[in-house]
Parts: sequence; structure tokens; C-alpha cells
Amino acid sequence: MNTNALLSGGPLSAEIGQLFWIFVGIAAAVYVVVLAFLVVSLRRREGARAAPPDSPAARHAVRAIGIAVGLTTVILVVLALSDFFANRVIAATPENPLRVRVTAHQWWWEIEYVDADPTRRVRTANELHLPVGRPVQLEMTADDVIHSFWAPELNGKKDLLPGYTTRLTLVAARAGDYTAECAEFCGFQHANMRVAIVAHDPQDFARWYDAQLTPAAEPVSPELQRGRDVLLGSTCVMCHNITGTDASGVTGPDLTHLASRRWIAAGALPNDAARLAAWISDPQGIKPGTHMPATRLDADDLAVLTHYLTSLR
Amino acid sequence: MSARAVIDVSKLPTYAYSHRSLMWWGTLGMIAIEGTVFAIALVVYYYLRGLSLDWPIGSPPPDLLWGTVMTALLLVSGIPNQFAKKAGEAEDLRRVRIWVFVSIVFGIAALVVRIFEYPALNTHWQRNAYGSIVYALLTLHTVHLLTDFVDTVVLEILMLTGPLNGRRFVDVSENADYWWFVVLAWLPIYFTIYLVPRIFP
Amino acid sequence: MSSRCPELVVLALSLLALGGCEREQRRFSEPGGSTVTVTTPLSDIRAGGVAVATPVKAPYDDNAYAISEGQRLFQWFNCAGCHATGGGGAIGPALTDDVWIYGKAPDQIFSTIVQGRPNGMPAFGARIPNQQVWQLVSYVRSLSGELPKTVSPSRADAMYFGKPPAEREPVTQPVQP
Amino acid sequence: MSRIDDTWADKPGLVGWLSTVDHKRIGIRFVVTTLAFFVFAGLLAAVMRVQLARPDNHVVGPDTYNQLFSVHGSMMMFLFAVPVMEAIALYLVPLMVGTRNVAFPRLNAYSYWLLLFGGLMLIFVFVIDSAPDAGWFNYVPLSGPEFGPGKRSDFWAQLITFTEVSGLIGAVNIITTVFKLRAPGMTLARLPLFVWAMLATAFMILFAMPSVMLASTFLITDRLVTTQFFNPAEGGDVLLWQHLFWFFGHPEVYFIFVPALGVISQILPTFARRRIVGYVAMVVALVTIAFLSFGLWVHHMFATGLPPLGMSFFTAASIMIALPTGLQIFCWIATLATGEKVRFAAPFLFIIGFFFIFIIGGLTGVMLGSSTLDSQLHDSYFVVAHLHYVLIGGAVFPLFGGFYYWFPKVTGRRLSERAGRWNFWLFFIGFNVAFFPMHILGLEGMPRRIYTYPAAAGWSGLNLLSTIGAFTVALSVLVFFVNVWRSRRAGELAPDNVWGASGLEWAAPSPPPPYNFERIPAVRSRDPLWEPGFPAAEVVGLPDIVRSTLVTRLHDAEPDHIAILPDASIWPFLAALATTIMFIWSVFTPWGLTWGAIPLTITLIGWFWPKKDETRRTCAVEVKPDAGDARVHQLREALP
Repeated sequence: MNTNALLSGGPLSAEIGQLFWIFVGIAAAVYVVVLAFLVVSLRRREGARAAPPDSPAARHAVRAIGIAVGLTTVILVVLALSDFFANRVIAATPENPLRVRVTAHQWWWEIEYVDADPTRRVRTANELHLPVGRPVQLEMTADDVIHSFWAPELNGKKDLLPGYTTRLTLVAARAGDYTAECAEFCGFQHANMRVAIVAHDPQDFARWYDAQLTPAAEPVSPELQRGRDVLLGSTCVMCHNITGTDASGVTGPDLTHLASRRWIAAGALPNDAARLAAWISDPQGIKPGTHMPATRLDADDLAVLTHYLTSLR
Repeated sequence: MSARAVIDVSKLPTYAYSHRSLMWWGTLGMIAIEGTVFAIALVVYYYLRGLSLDWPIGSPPPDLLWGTVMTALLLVSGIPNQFAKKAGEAEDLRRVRIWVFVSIVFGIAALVVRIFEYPALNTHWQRNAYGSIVYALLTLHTVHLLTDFVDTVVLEILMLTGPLNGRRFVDVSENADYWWFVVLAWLPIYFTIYLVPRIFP
Repeated sequence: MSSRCPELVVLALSLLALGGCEREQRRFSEPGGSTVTVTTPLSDIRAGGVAVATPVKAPYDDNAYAISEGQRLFQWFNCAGCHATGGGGAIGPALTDDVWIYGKAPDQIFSTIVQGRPNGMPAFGARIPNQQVWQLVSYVRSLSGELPKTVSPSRADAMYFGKPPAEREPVTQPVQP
Repeated sequence: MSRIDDTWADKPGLVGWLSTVDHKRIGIRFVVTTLAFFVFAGLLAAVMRVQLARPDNHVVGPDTYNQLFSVHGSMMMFLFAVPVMEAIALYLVPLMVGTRNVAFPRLNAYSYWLLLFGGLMLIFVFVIDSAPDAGWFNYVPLSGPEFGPGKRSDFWAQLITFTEVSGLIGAVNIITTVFKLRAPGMTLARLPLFVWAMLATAFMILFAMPSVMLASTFLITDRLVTTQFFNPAEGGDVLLWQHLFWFFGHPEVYFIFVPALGVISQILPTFARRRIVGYVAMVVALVTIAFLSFGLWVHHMFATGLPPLGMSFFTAASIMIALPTGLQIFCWIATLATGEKVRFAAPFLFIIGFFFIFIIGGLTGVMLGSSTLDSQLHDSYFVVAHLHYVLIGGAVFPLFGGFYYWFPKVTGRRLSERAGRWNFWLFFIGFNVAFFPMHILGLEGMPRRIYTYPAAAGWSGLNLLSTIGAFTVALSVLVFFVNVWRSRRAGELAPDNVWGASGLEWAAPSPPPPYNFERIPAVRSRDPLWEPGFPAAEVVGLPDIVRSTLVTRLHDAEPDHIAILPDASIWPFLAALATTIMFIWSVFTPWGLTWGAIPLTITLIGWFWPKKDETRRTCAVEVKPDAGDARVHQLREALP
């Protein structure tokens, strides 16, 4: 789960990383110098008399303070300016970005790729795929409380506020896996609200994008057919949507291509059949407070349902 | 004790008026706090107004009548208030009792007018943020009207019955200052609630 | 102070504590809420002198968190589509007044949701787990003021339909069963 | 018992204890109560550290954890840090400016009772699982009517009302005491730096606290009577809360830090045996911090996507506030450099601890001030590390130094030096082990306020280390309390001026009598006790059948008139009780405010209404202003 703000996976976080090392370098130097003066001034000779206000030592000390204050001002101005220039790079609006609308909910992320042609809009959840090198602009809002999208290795964080649309640019320099987390306290499961970010090179990304556009695969075996019937007869349909079936709930994550994702439950569990079954039967045990209710199914119904869900590539 | 220089204060006055008295600074402290509360509430009004497309949201501006009557009434109430203050500082008990009583009558009149002001706001605090902040501003001022009215009544009873000493006249003077604050605090609120929606729709 | 006094104080405090504690509990996993049998009477008319069944207590009537979950589910499961946000009533009957066609006891509301009712109320039995149905039951009861104010939810962060009393439209005639 | 002792003595027994208005008795009570809250909140932090010691831990669930960190934050900030600084000020300022009590003794008692009842309310609601659970700044909409069910956030909002009323009254008290009750000759230019720090803090409180009182009132009306302040769908705004809260929030952290600067400026010159270098510069720095602190609040909201130009302004302002603090540090070092050999007694150890820890906090603060860097560091454990470095390093260390420094004055006995060193080193090492790793955790992407984290995140080792450090700090606080408990009775007896300091408080006996100074000393310089031939003059003639003290003029501290302070009274306690009932009642029904206001009005009238005996004694010594004024002019000419 790579979330290290200093191992930058893109130019924007690299810019911030550079600025960070400038600040740390200057701060460390200032710290050492100030404390050196402190230690020196503590080691006074035994029986040294206190210098009266108008003595040369006192005047020397006052002059030293003046110099120190001057130096501090210069350093602070340098730091403020370096921030200003770095900010201009970060805040620059990207040209021709890939637009992605992100809506934060209590404790999962709804992600929709905005495309001019409405039929080519991919809807997914808790996973964000980026083409390497091309800037991606997230247009973000929140549906309930304030959240904050933070992918430390790609850029700083930006809040998602009910009633506002905030924008954040991500640029992946290298293919690979990154992770984003929710950084603003948003309730019980603020700790388990992650996004798996996958950077592909452009062809891979196009292949993934087209795969996501296809509706759910029709069941090929009677077992898969029974799995789908169990799903359509159960509580899943009230909240989840699987394109190509009658399940069209909008208040829960889209499951059309659930099996293609790395994690389930917004990063709480890796995506495999056993954990999927455990999550369906007792979500409160894994994420106490989550809005997904426990679904009471007997053993084979659960097995068949899980088998069907793992077929949704 | 060695024969140090001695500052004999035994004959100094035991109370004083205006900024010499501790109570004056206490009242000033309260006025600074309440004034900041009013100021921030007004900033919230303009902040919400800046955010919304149409202001007032979904309702006509408040009717001018009762608000203007209140403004006039409060300004006029400054006269008996000032007389009470002068009488207090002259320590003329009879005139203090009269003018504080007149201030109480003005206080009652103001509270009655305020009762008519609320329905004239043409909105409700539950309806939207505009309604909420307008009711908040008016209620904040009403709370101050009420508390200072009760203070003045208690002061009047004290002047009529209570054990009195010179220092009680300082209280009369301070209470008048606080009433001046309640009057002057009303002016920006009146301008904001009643006039701003009309002048800058 | 008599020696018994500390115990009384502790007892009083714990009672007070229990009272407050119950309303504020966040019970995530499903309680042992009893599943209601089919024989829930829908009206007060009895054949012969049959004894009335003991009333079933809704598990969430005094839990603010569960009722706020009920409020959320009322929106999510689109109950507002027919009953209007805030239960004011549209196609479906109003839930905020005192007119109950199929009874206002918790188990009666539970069976209304689970079994569905004629004139358009779908049966949610298989679709909504029991815990969530009980949450909806408690929310519906809070809409018509059956539950104390301290437990009932306040406004939602949405368009406010609970207009101040002066502006509410008159209550529509109840739908004849 | 001479007549003055009789006039100033409190009645014995419980009623006497409840009705005292002696600023020292209330001050000690205030400090002990805030330290009790400090320990309670510290224990909550220990439980949080146990939960975070290992990944995917199940010591506490998310609901309990949210209450833990919300109460830890709220209690530490509102019930410990800010009030403890006001508490030591309410004890020390009258002694330091040379008077007999604060300007409004009964308001002082009322403000203490309010804080106590507010704290007890928070502890009680925590025990019954109904504590606030949306963090110490309680962002809307999570704390709003829809996503904050039940009464939890209402109790948070009422806690704010309790502590802010208490804080505001304390501020008015301090300002009036400093302006009007100074010893003759103590002009503003001769005010001790701690008193300057408290004056700056009091003015900050006066203009910052109303903002959070308004915010918490709007939150409670949103939750209980359906106003729409924070409802985005009805014209409200979620950022309005953040603006209102942080406009108070940032000055709040300076209410905690500026008094600590004052404490250091009192202790350090005593150990350097030299007057502070650059007194005027220090005062200007304090006042600058007070003003600048109102212009920085948006740096808490850099991540909300506000326009970049605005943010650059707040970046510059946030970075520039490091300047006055830097100036203070340079002046202290210069004082040490031109002073005598320093004895490393316990108070001074804590001051050295302040230098080592706070400067790290200050420098990380400059990093957080930059909006670009803040986008990576905000709401991560880097911020948790920063805030603890500046709060514990910047305020708690000087505070503990202050305890060791003034304990002999308060009790007449010294705290044990050996235990003091154990306390310091355990605190210093434990603190750094606990909080320095959090910088690294923040950079590794650990967000704030998560109740658990997966093993795959790679944060396990540093979190375990941090937990060990936290328990070391707990051990050192235990050592401190054992030290205080033992030294209260068995501590080594201390002379009046045990450290040979220069402040007026050391001119009074230890522990000082209820009236502090029978003859108020006149002051000729900034360091009275180091003046040759102190006191050059003493005030005599204050009537002793009433509680009287001398009022001096603001600009030149010349005697003006005699103030007759109120006697002890049970009414402030009853008024605080009535206020508590009204506040808690209004959480359950808005009518609680109207009905609760009646007993409150009755108690306030009881409080104000003059007592016959007190009025009789006042009349006996009364001198009207005009009669006395001639005497004032004559007196002023006679002064040396």
C-alpha cells in the first residue's frame, strides 16, 4: 500500500517533495544554529557577573539579536517565495485532462469517467485507473459529510465538500499501483476508505476502459445462472447496480465489474472469493458501522452467489 | 518597619465615576464581547448573502414599519437614559428614581414593538439560511434588550428600597452606558436586516 | 448523611446513565428482533373473545442512531417516492398524521412493510433485512410523533420539507382501503 | 487575629469553601481541577495509543475510538490548556501587580464553578457513552442534525458555551486588574512580562471566543430547532462552520502559547540573575502575536479548495508569525549569554526542554504554513506531531517549569529536586519517543483520526514505538503528582524569595495571606525586588473593616481612589449551578432556556443585591469622589 509522500510517482508530488526538502534543510540548519547559541550561552564561567545594560557585552548581545531577526526575516521570505513558486506549478490548470467525477460517500468512493459521449462513461467504485503521463482532473464533491482525497505519491489532498465541486489534478509518471486514502474524519469507517489507483500505459488503459464499458457477462453455466437468481432475489438489488441485469440500485457501489478490482469494501479486504463471502455474510464484523447490512443466506446460496460475483470480470 | 516613605491613602475617595471605576471597565469588557458577537453575526449574514443567488431567499424583505419604529424608539430612549446617567453622577436620588423609571417605560415599549417585528420579517427561521440568520440577529438583540431591561428594573427597585451607599450611583451610570450600547448595536442590525435587501437586492 | 445515601446516589446516577446510555448506543450488529408471525392483527376488530396478543416492542424505539439509519433508508429505498420526503404523503398515504389504515403498533408497521399492502405498497420482505425493517419502523413511528422528541431525528441536510406549521398544506383525505 | 485578617477571612466549613472569593484559593482549585482534566484526557490518549499500537487491533471499536479522540482533544484544549493558563494568571497577576485581589472576585468564583461543571458534564456524558464523537473541532455536516444523531454533538456545543463564558469572564477580570489595580509606580513600561503576556491573551480571548460561541449556538439551533445555517440545500454552507471555528481556533492555540512565553520570561531572568534583554522588543513581540493570530485561520482550510491567491496571503501571514516568536527566543538566549552561571534547578530544566522541543514544533509549523506543503501534510500524523510539539513543548513544559518555580510561593514548601529531574527526563525522552515518529508516519501517508490501520500499510513499527513513548510520559506525570502530594506536607520549607527573583509576588510571604500585602509596596523599576532599598514607599491607610485595595490610574499608575471589593458570597456558586441547569436542560428542550433563565435571574439578583452589613461598613468608610479628589491632587504632589 504505497502512500509515501516523499516517494513521488508523478511530477506534482515530486514538486512538493522538492519543496519539502528545502524547508527541512533550512529548518534543520536554523535548529542547529539556535541551539548551538543556547548551549554556548549556558556554559558561562563560574562567578561571571551579569553584564549591566549599557556594558559592551549587553550592546553586543542586542546587536546579535538584530542580526538574528534580520536573518530570520530573510529566511521566512525565502520560504514564502519558494512556496509561492511551487504553488504556481501545482495550481496550474492542466491542458486537455482526462476528467473524472468523484463522489465521496460514507465510507466508499463513487468514480465516473466523464466522456463527451454519454454511452462511453465508465462507472466504478473505489478504484481509479490512470493513463501514464496524461493529467487526470478529478471533479469532486461529497454526498453526505466532508471527505478528503489524498494520494500522497501523486499530489497533495483536496477536500470533498457537500455543496461544492473541488478539483484535483493527478499525473502518474510511471505505471504502477498507488493508493489514495480519505484524510478528513468522516465517521465510523474513515480508516477503511481507500482507492486503489492503477497507472497503465495508454494502450493498457484503453483496453481496461473498453472492458469496463461492457455490461455484465451473461451466465454461461446453470450454477452461475442460479447465482444470479439468488442475487436478484436478495437484498443486494436495493442498493447495487449490475449493468445488464435488473439490479439497478444507485446508493451502493457499482458491481458490474467487481471481480476486476484489487480490493473490496473500499480497501478493507483483498478481492478473493473467501473474503467476498465473509464480507457479504457479516460486513459489520469487518467494517463496524458500515451501511451494508448483513445478508442472511444459507451456505450453498452464499457459495453460488459468491461464484457469480467472482465471474463479473 | 524602617522609616520608609509612606503613601497615606486613607482620605482618598472610595468610589469614582466613568473610566476611573472598576465597574466601568467591566462593562466595557462585556460591551466588547457582545459587540464582537454582533459583528460576527453580521459578517455571517453578509457571508451567506454572498453565497446565495437571490437574497432574501424565497421571501420579500422585512416590512419597514416596525423596524423603523423600533429604531426611533431606541434613539429617543437615549434621552431619559442620559438624564438618568447625569442624575446618577450628581447623586440626586429623586431624579435618579424618576429617569430610571422612564427608561423602564421605554424598555417596555421597545419589547412590545419587538413582538410586532418578528412576524413582519416575512420569513421563518426554519425555512432557509436567510430566515435563520435574520431571526438570529433579531433574537440576539432581543436577548440584550431583555437582560438590560431586567437590570434596569432591579436597579430601580434597589434605588427605591435597597440599602444604598454612594457606590450604587456608579451602577446607575454604568447601566446607562450599557443601554447606550444596546441602542447603538441595533443600528447596524437595523441597516442590515431592513435596508440592505432593499438597497442592494 | 445516612450510610445508605451513597448507594442511592449511585443507583440514581446509574439509572440516569442507563436512560441516556440507551438512546446513544451505536448497535451495529443485528439485535435478536423477533420476526413477526403472519397472525399480526391488522385492526382492532376481534372475532369472539379472543385475547389480544401481547404487543411486540420495537427494538429501536429509543435508539437515536437506529432511527437516523431509518431516515437514511427511507430516502435510499425510495419510500419518499410515494410517501414524500418527511412522510408528508403523496401517492402513498401521509405518515405524519394520526390516520393509520393498517395499525400503528410496531409489529403492524413491520408486517405492512414486509408483506406489502394493496393500492401499491410493495412487499419488501425478501428485499430488506429485518434489522433495517425495524429501523424503518421506528423512523416511521417517529414521523408521527409516537416517539419522544429527544430520539426523533431533526432535519436532513436536504431541501427542508417539514415547512413551519404555518405553511404546511392541509392533510389530504386518507386513502379508503 | 487582627482586624484585617478578620475582614479577609472566609467562613469555615463547606459553605465557606463554596463562597470564597480569594483569588488564591480559587486559583489553586482552578489549577487542581484543570490538572485533573489533564490526567483524565491523558488516560484516554493512553487507550488510543494501545489501540494503535498494533495493526487491525480490536481493543476499542470505531465508535468508542471516535469518542476517545474527540473527548481527548476537547478536554485538553477547552478544559486544560486554556483554563490552566488563566488559572495561574488569576493566582499570580494580583500578586505580581501588587494588589489584594482580582478586580471582580465574585466573577472569578463564578468562572471557576462554570468550568468545573462543564468538565463534569463532559466526563459524565463520556461515561454514559454519549460523548462528542466528531473531533475537537466538530466539523459540520458530520456533527450536524443528519449525520450526528442523538445528543453527542449537542453536549460538545454546550461544553463550548461553558468554557467560553468562563474564559471570557476570566479575560475581563485580568484586563481590569492589570489596568486599574497596579501598585503605585508600576507603569505599563514596568509591568512584568508574564502580566503583559496575560494582558495580550485576555484581549485575544475577548475578540476570538465570541466566534466559537456563535458557531456552537448556530450548531445547536441547527440540530434542535431546525435552523438552516449549515444546510447546503437551503442556503447554508458547510465552510461557514470552519471559518467561524478557526477564526477562534487559531487565536485559541495562542491563548495557550502566549502565557507560556510569559512564564519563561519570568523564570529565565531569575536563573540568569539578569534583567531580560530587550524588554520593549519582547512586549512588542507579544502584542504582534496577538494581532497576527487573527489573520491566519484559513491555513486550517488550505485543503478545502479556496482560491489560490487568498491562500498565498494566508501562507505569508502564517509564515511571518514565526518572526515575533523567533525574536523572543533570541532575547532569551541573549539574556542567558549576558547573565551569570545558571543553576540547573527543576524549573530551568523544563525551560531548556521547551527550547529543544518547541523550536522543532515552530519549524514544522512554518512547513504547515506553506499551502503547497500543507496539501501533503494536512490531516496526517505530521500535524498530530506538530500540534503536540508546540502545545506540550510550547506550553506544558513551561507550565511544569512554572509549577516547580511558584510551588514554594503557593504552599511555602519546595518540590523535591530529585523527583523533578526524574519527572523532566522521563517527560523529555518519553515525549520525543512518542511524538517524533509521528512526523515520519505522517509522511508515510497515515491519516489523522483512524481507529486502526492494515498491516500492509507499514506503519506498525513506529506506532508501537510511539505507544511506548506515550506510556513513558504517563509515568513522568505520575512522578510529578507523587512529588506534589509528598511535598505538600513534607517538602523542604522555602523562604519567601526562594529563587531570589525580582517579581512583586516574591515580596509577599509564602503562602501569602488572603489580602496578599498589608502595605502595598510602591515600585520604581521593572525588577522591584532587585532595586536597592526596595520598597522605597508603602501604601498605608487602606480601611480594614472592608476588603479594600488601591486603584491606580492607567497611564501613570498614580494612586486614584480606594476600591471596596465585595465580601465572600455563596451566590456565584448558586448562579453557576443555575447556569448549568439551564445549559443542560436546553440540550433536551429549547424551552429549557426560557424556564432555566428564571432561577438564573433570581441567583443573579441575589448576587447583585447589596447586603445590609456590607453596606453599613462601606458607608462607614465612604469618601465621596469630589471630597476625596482634592486629597488626591495633594497626595500626588507629595510623592517622591
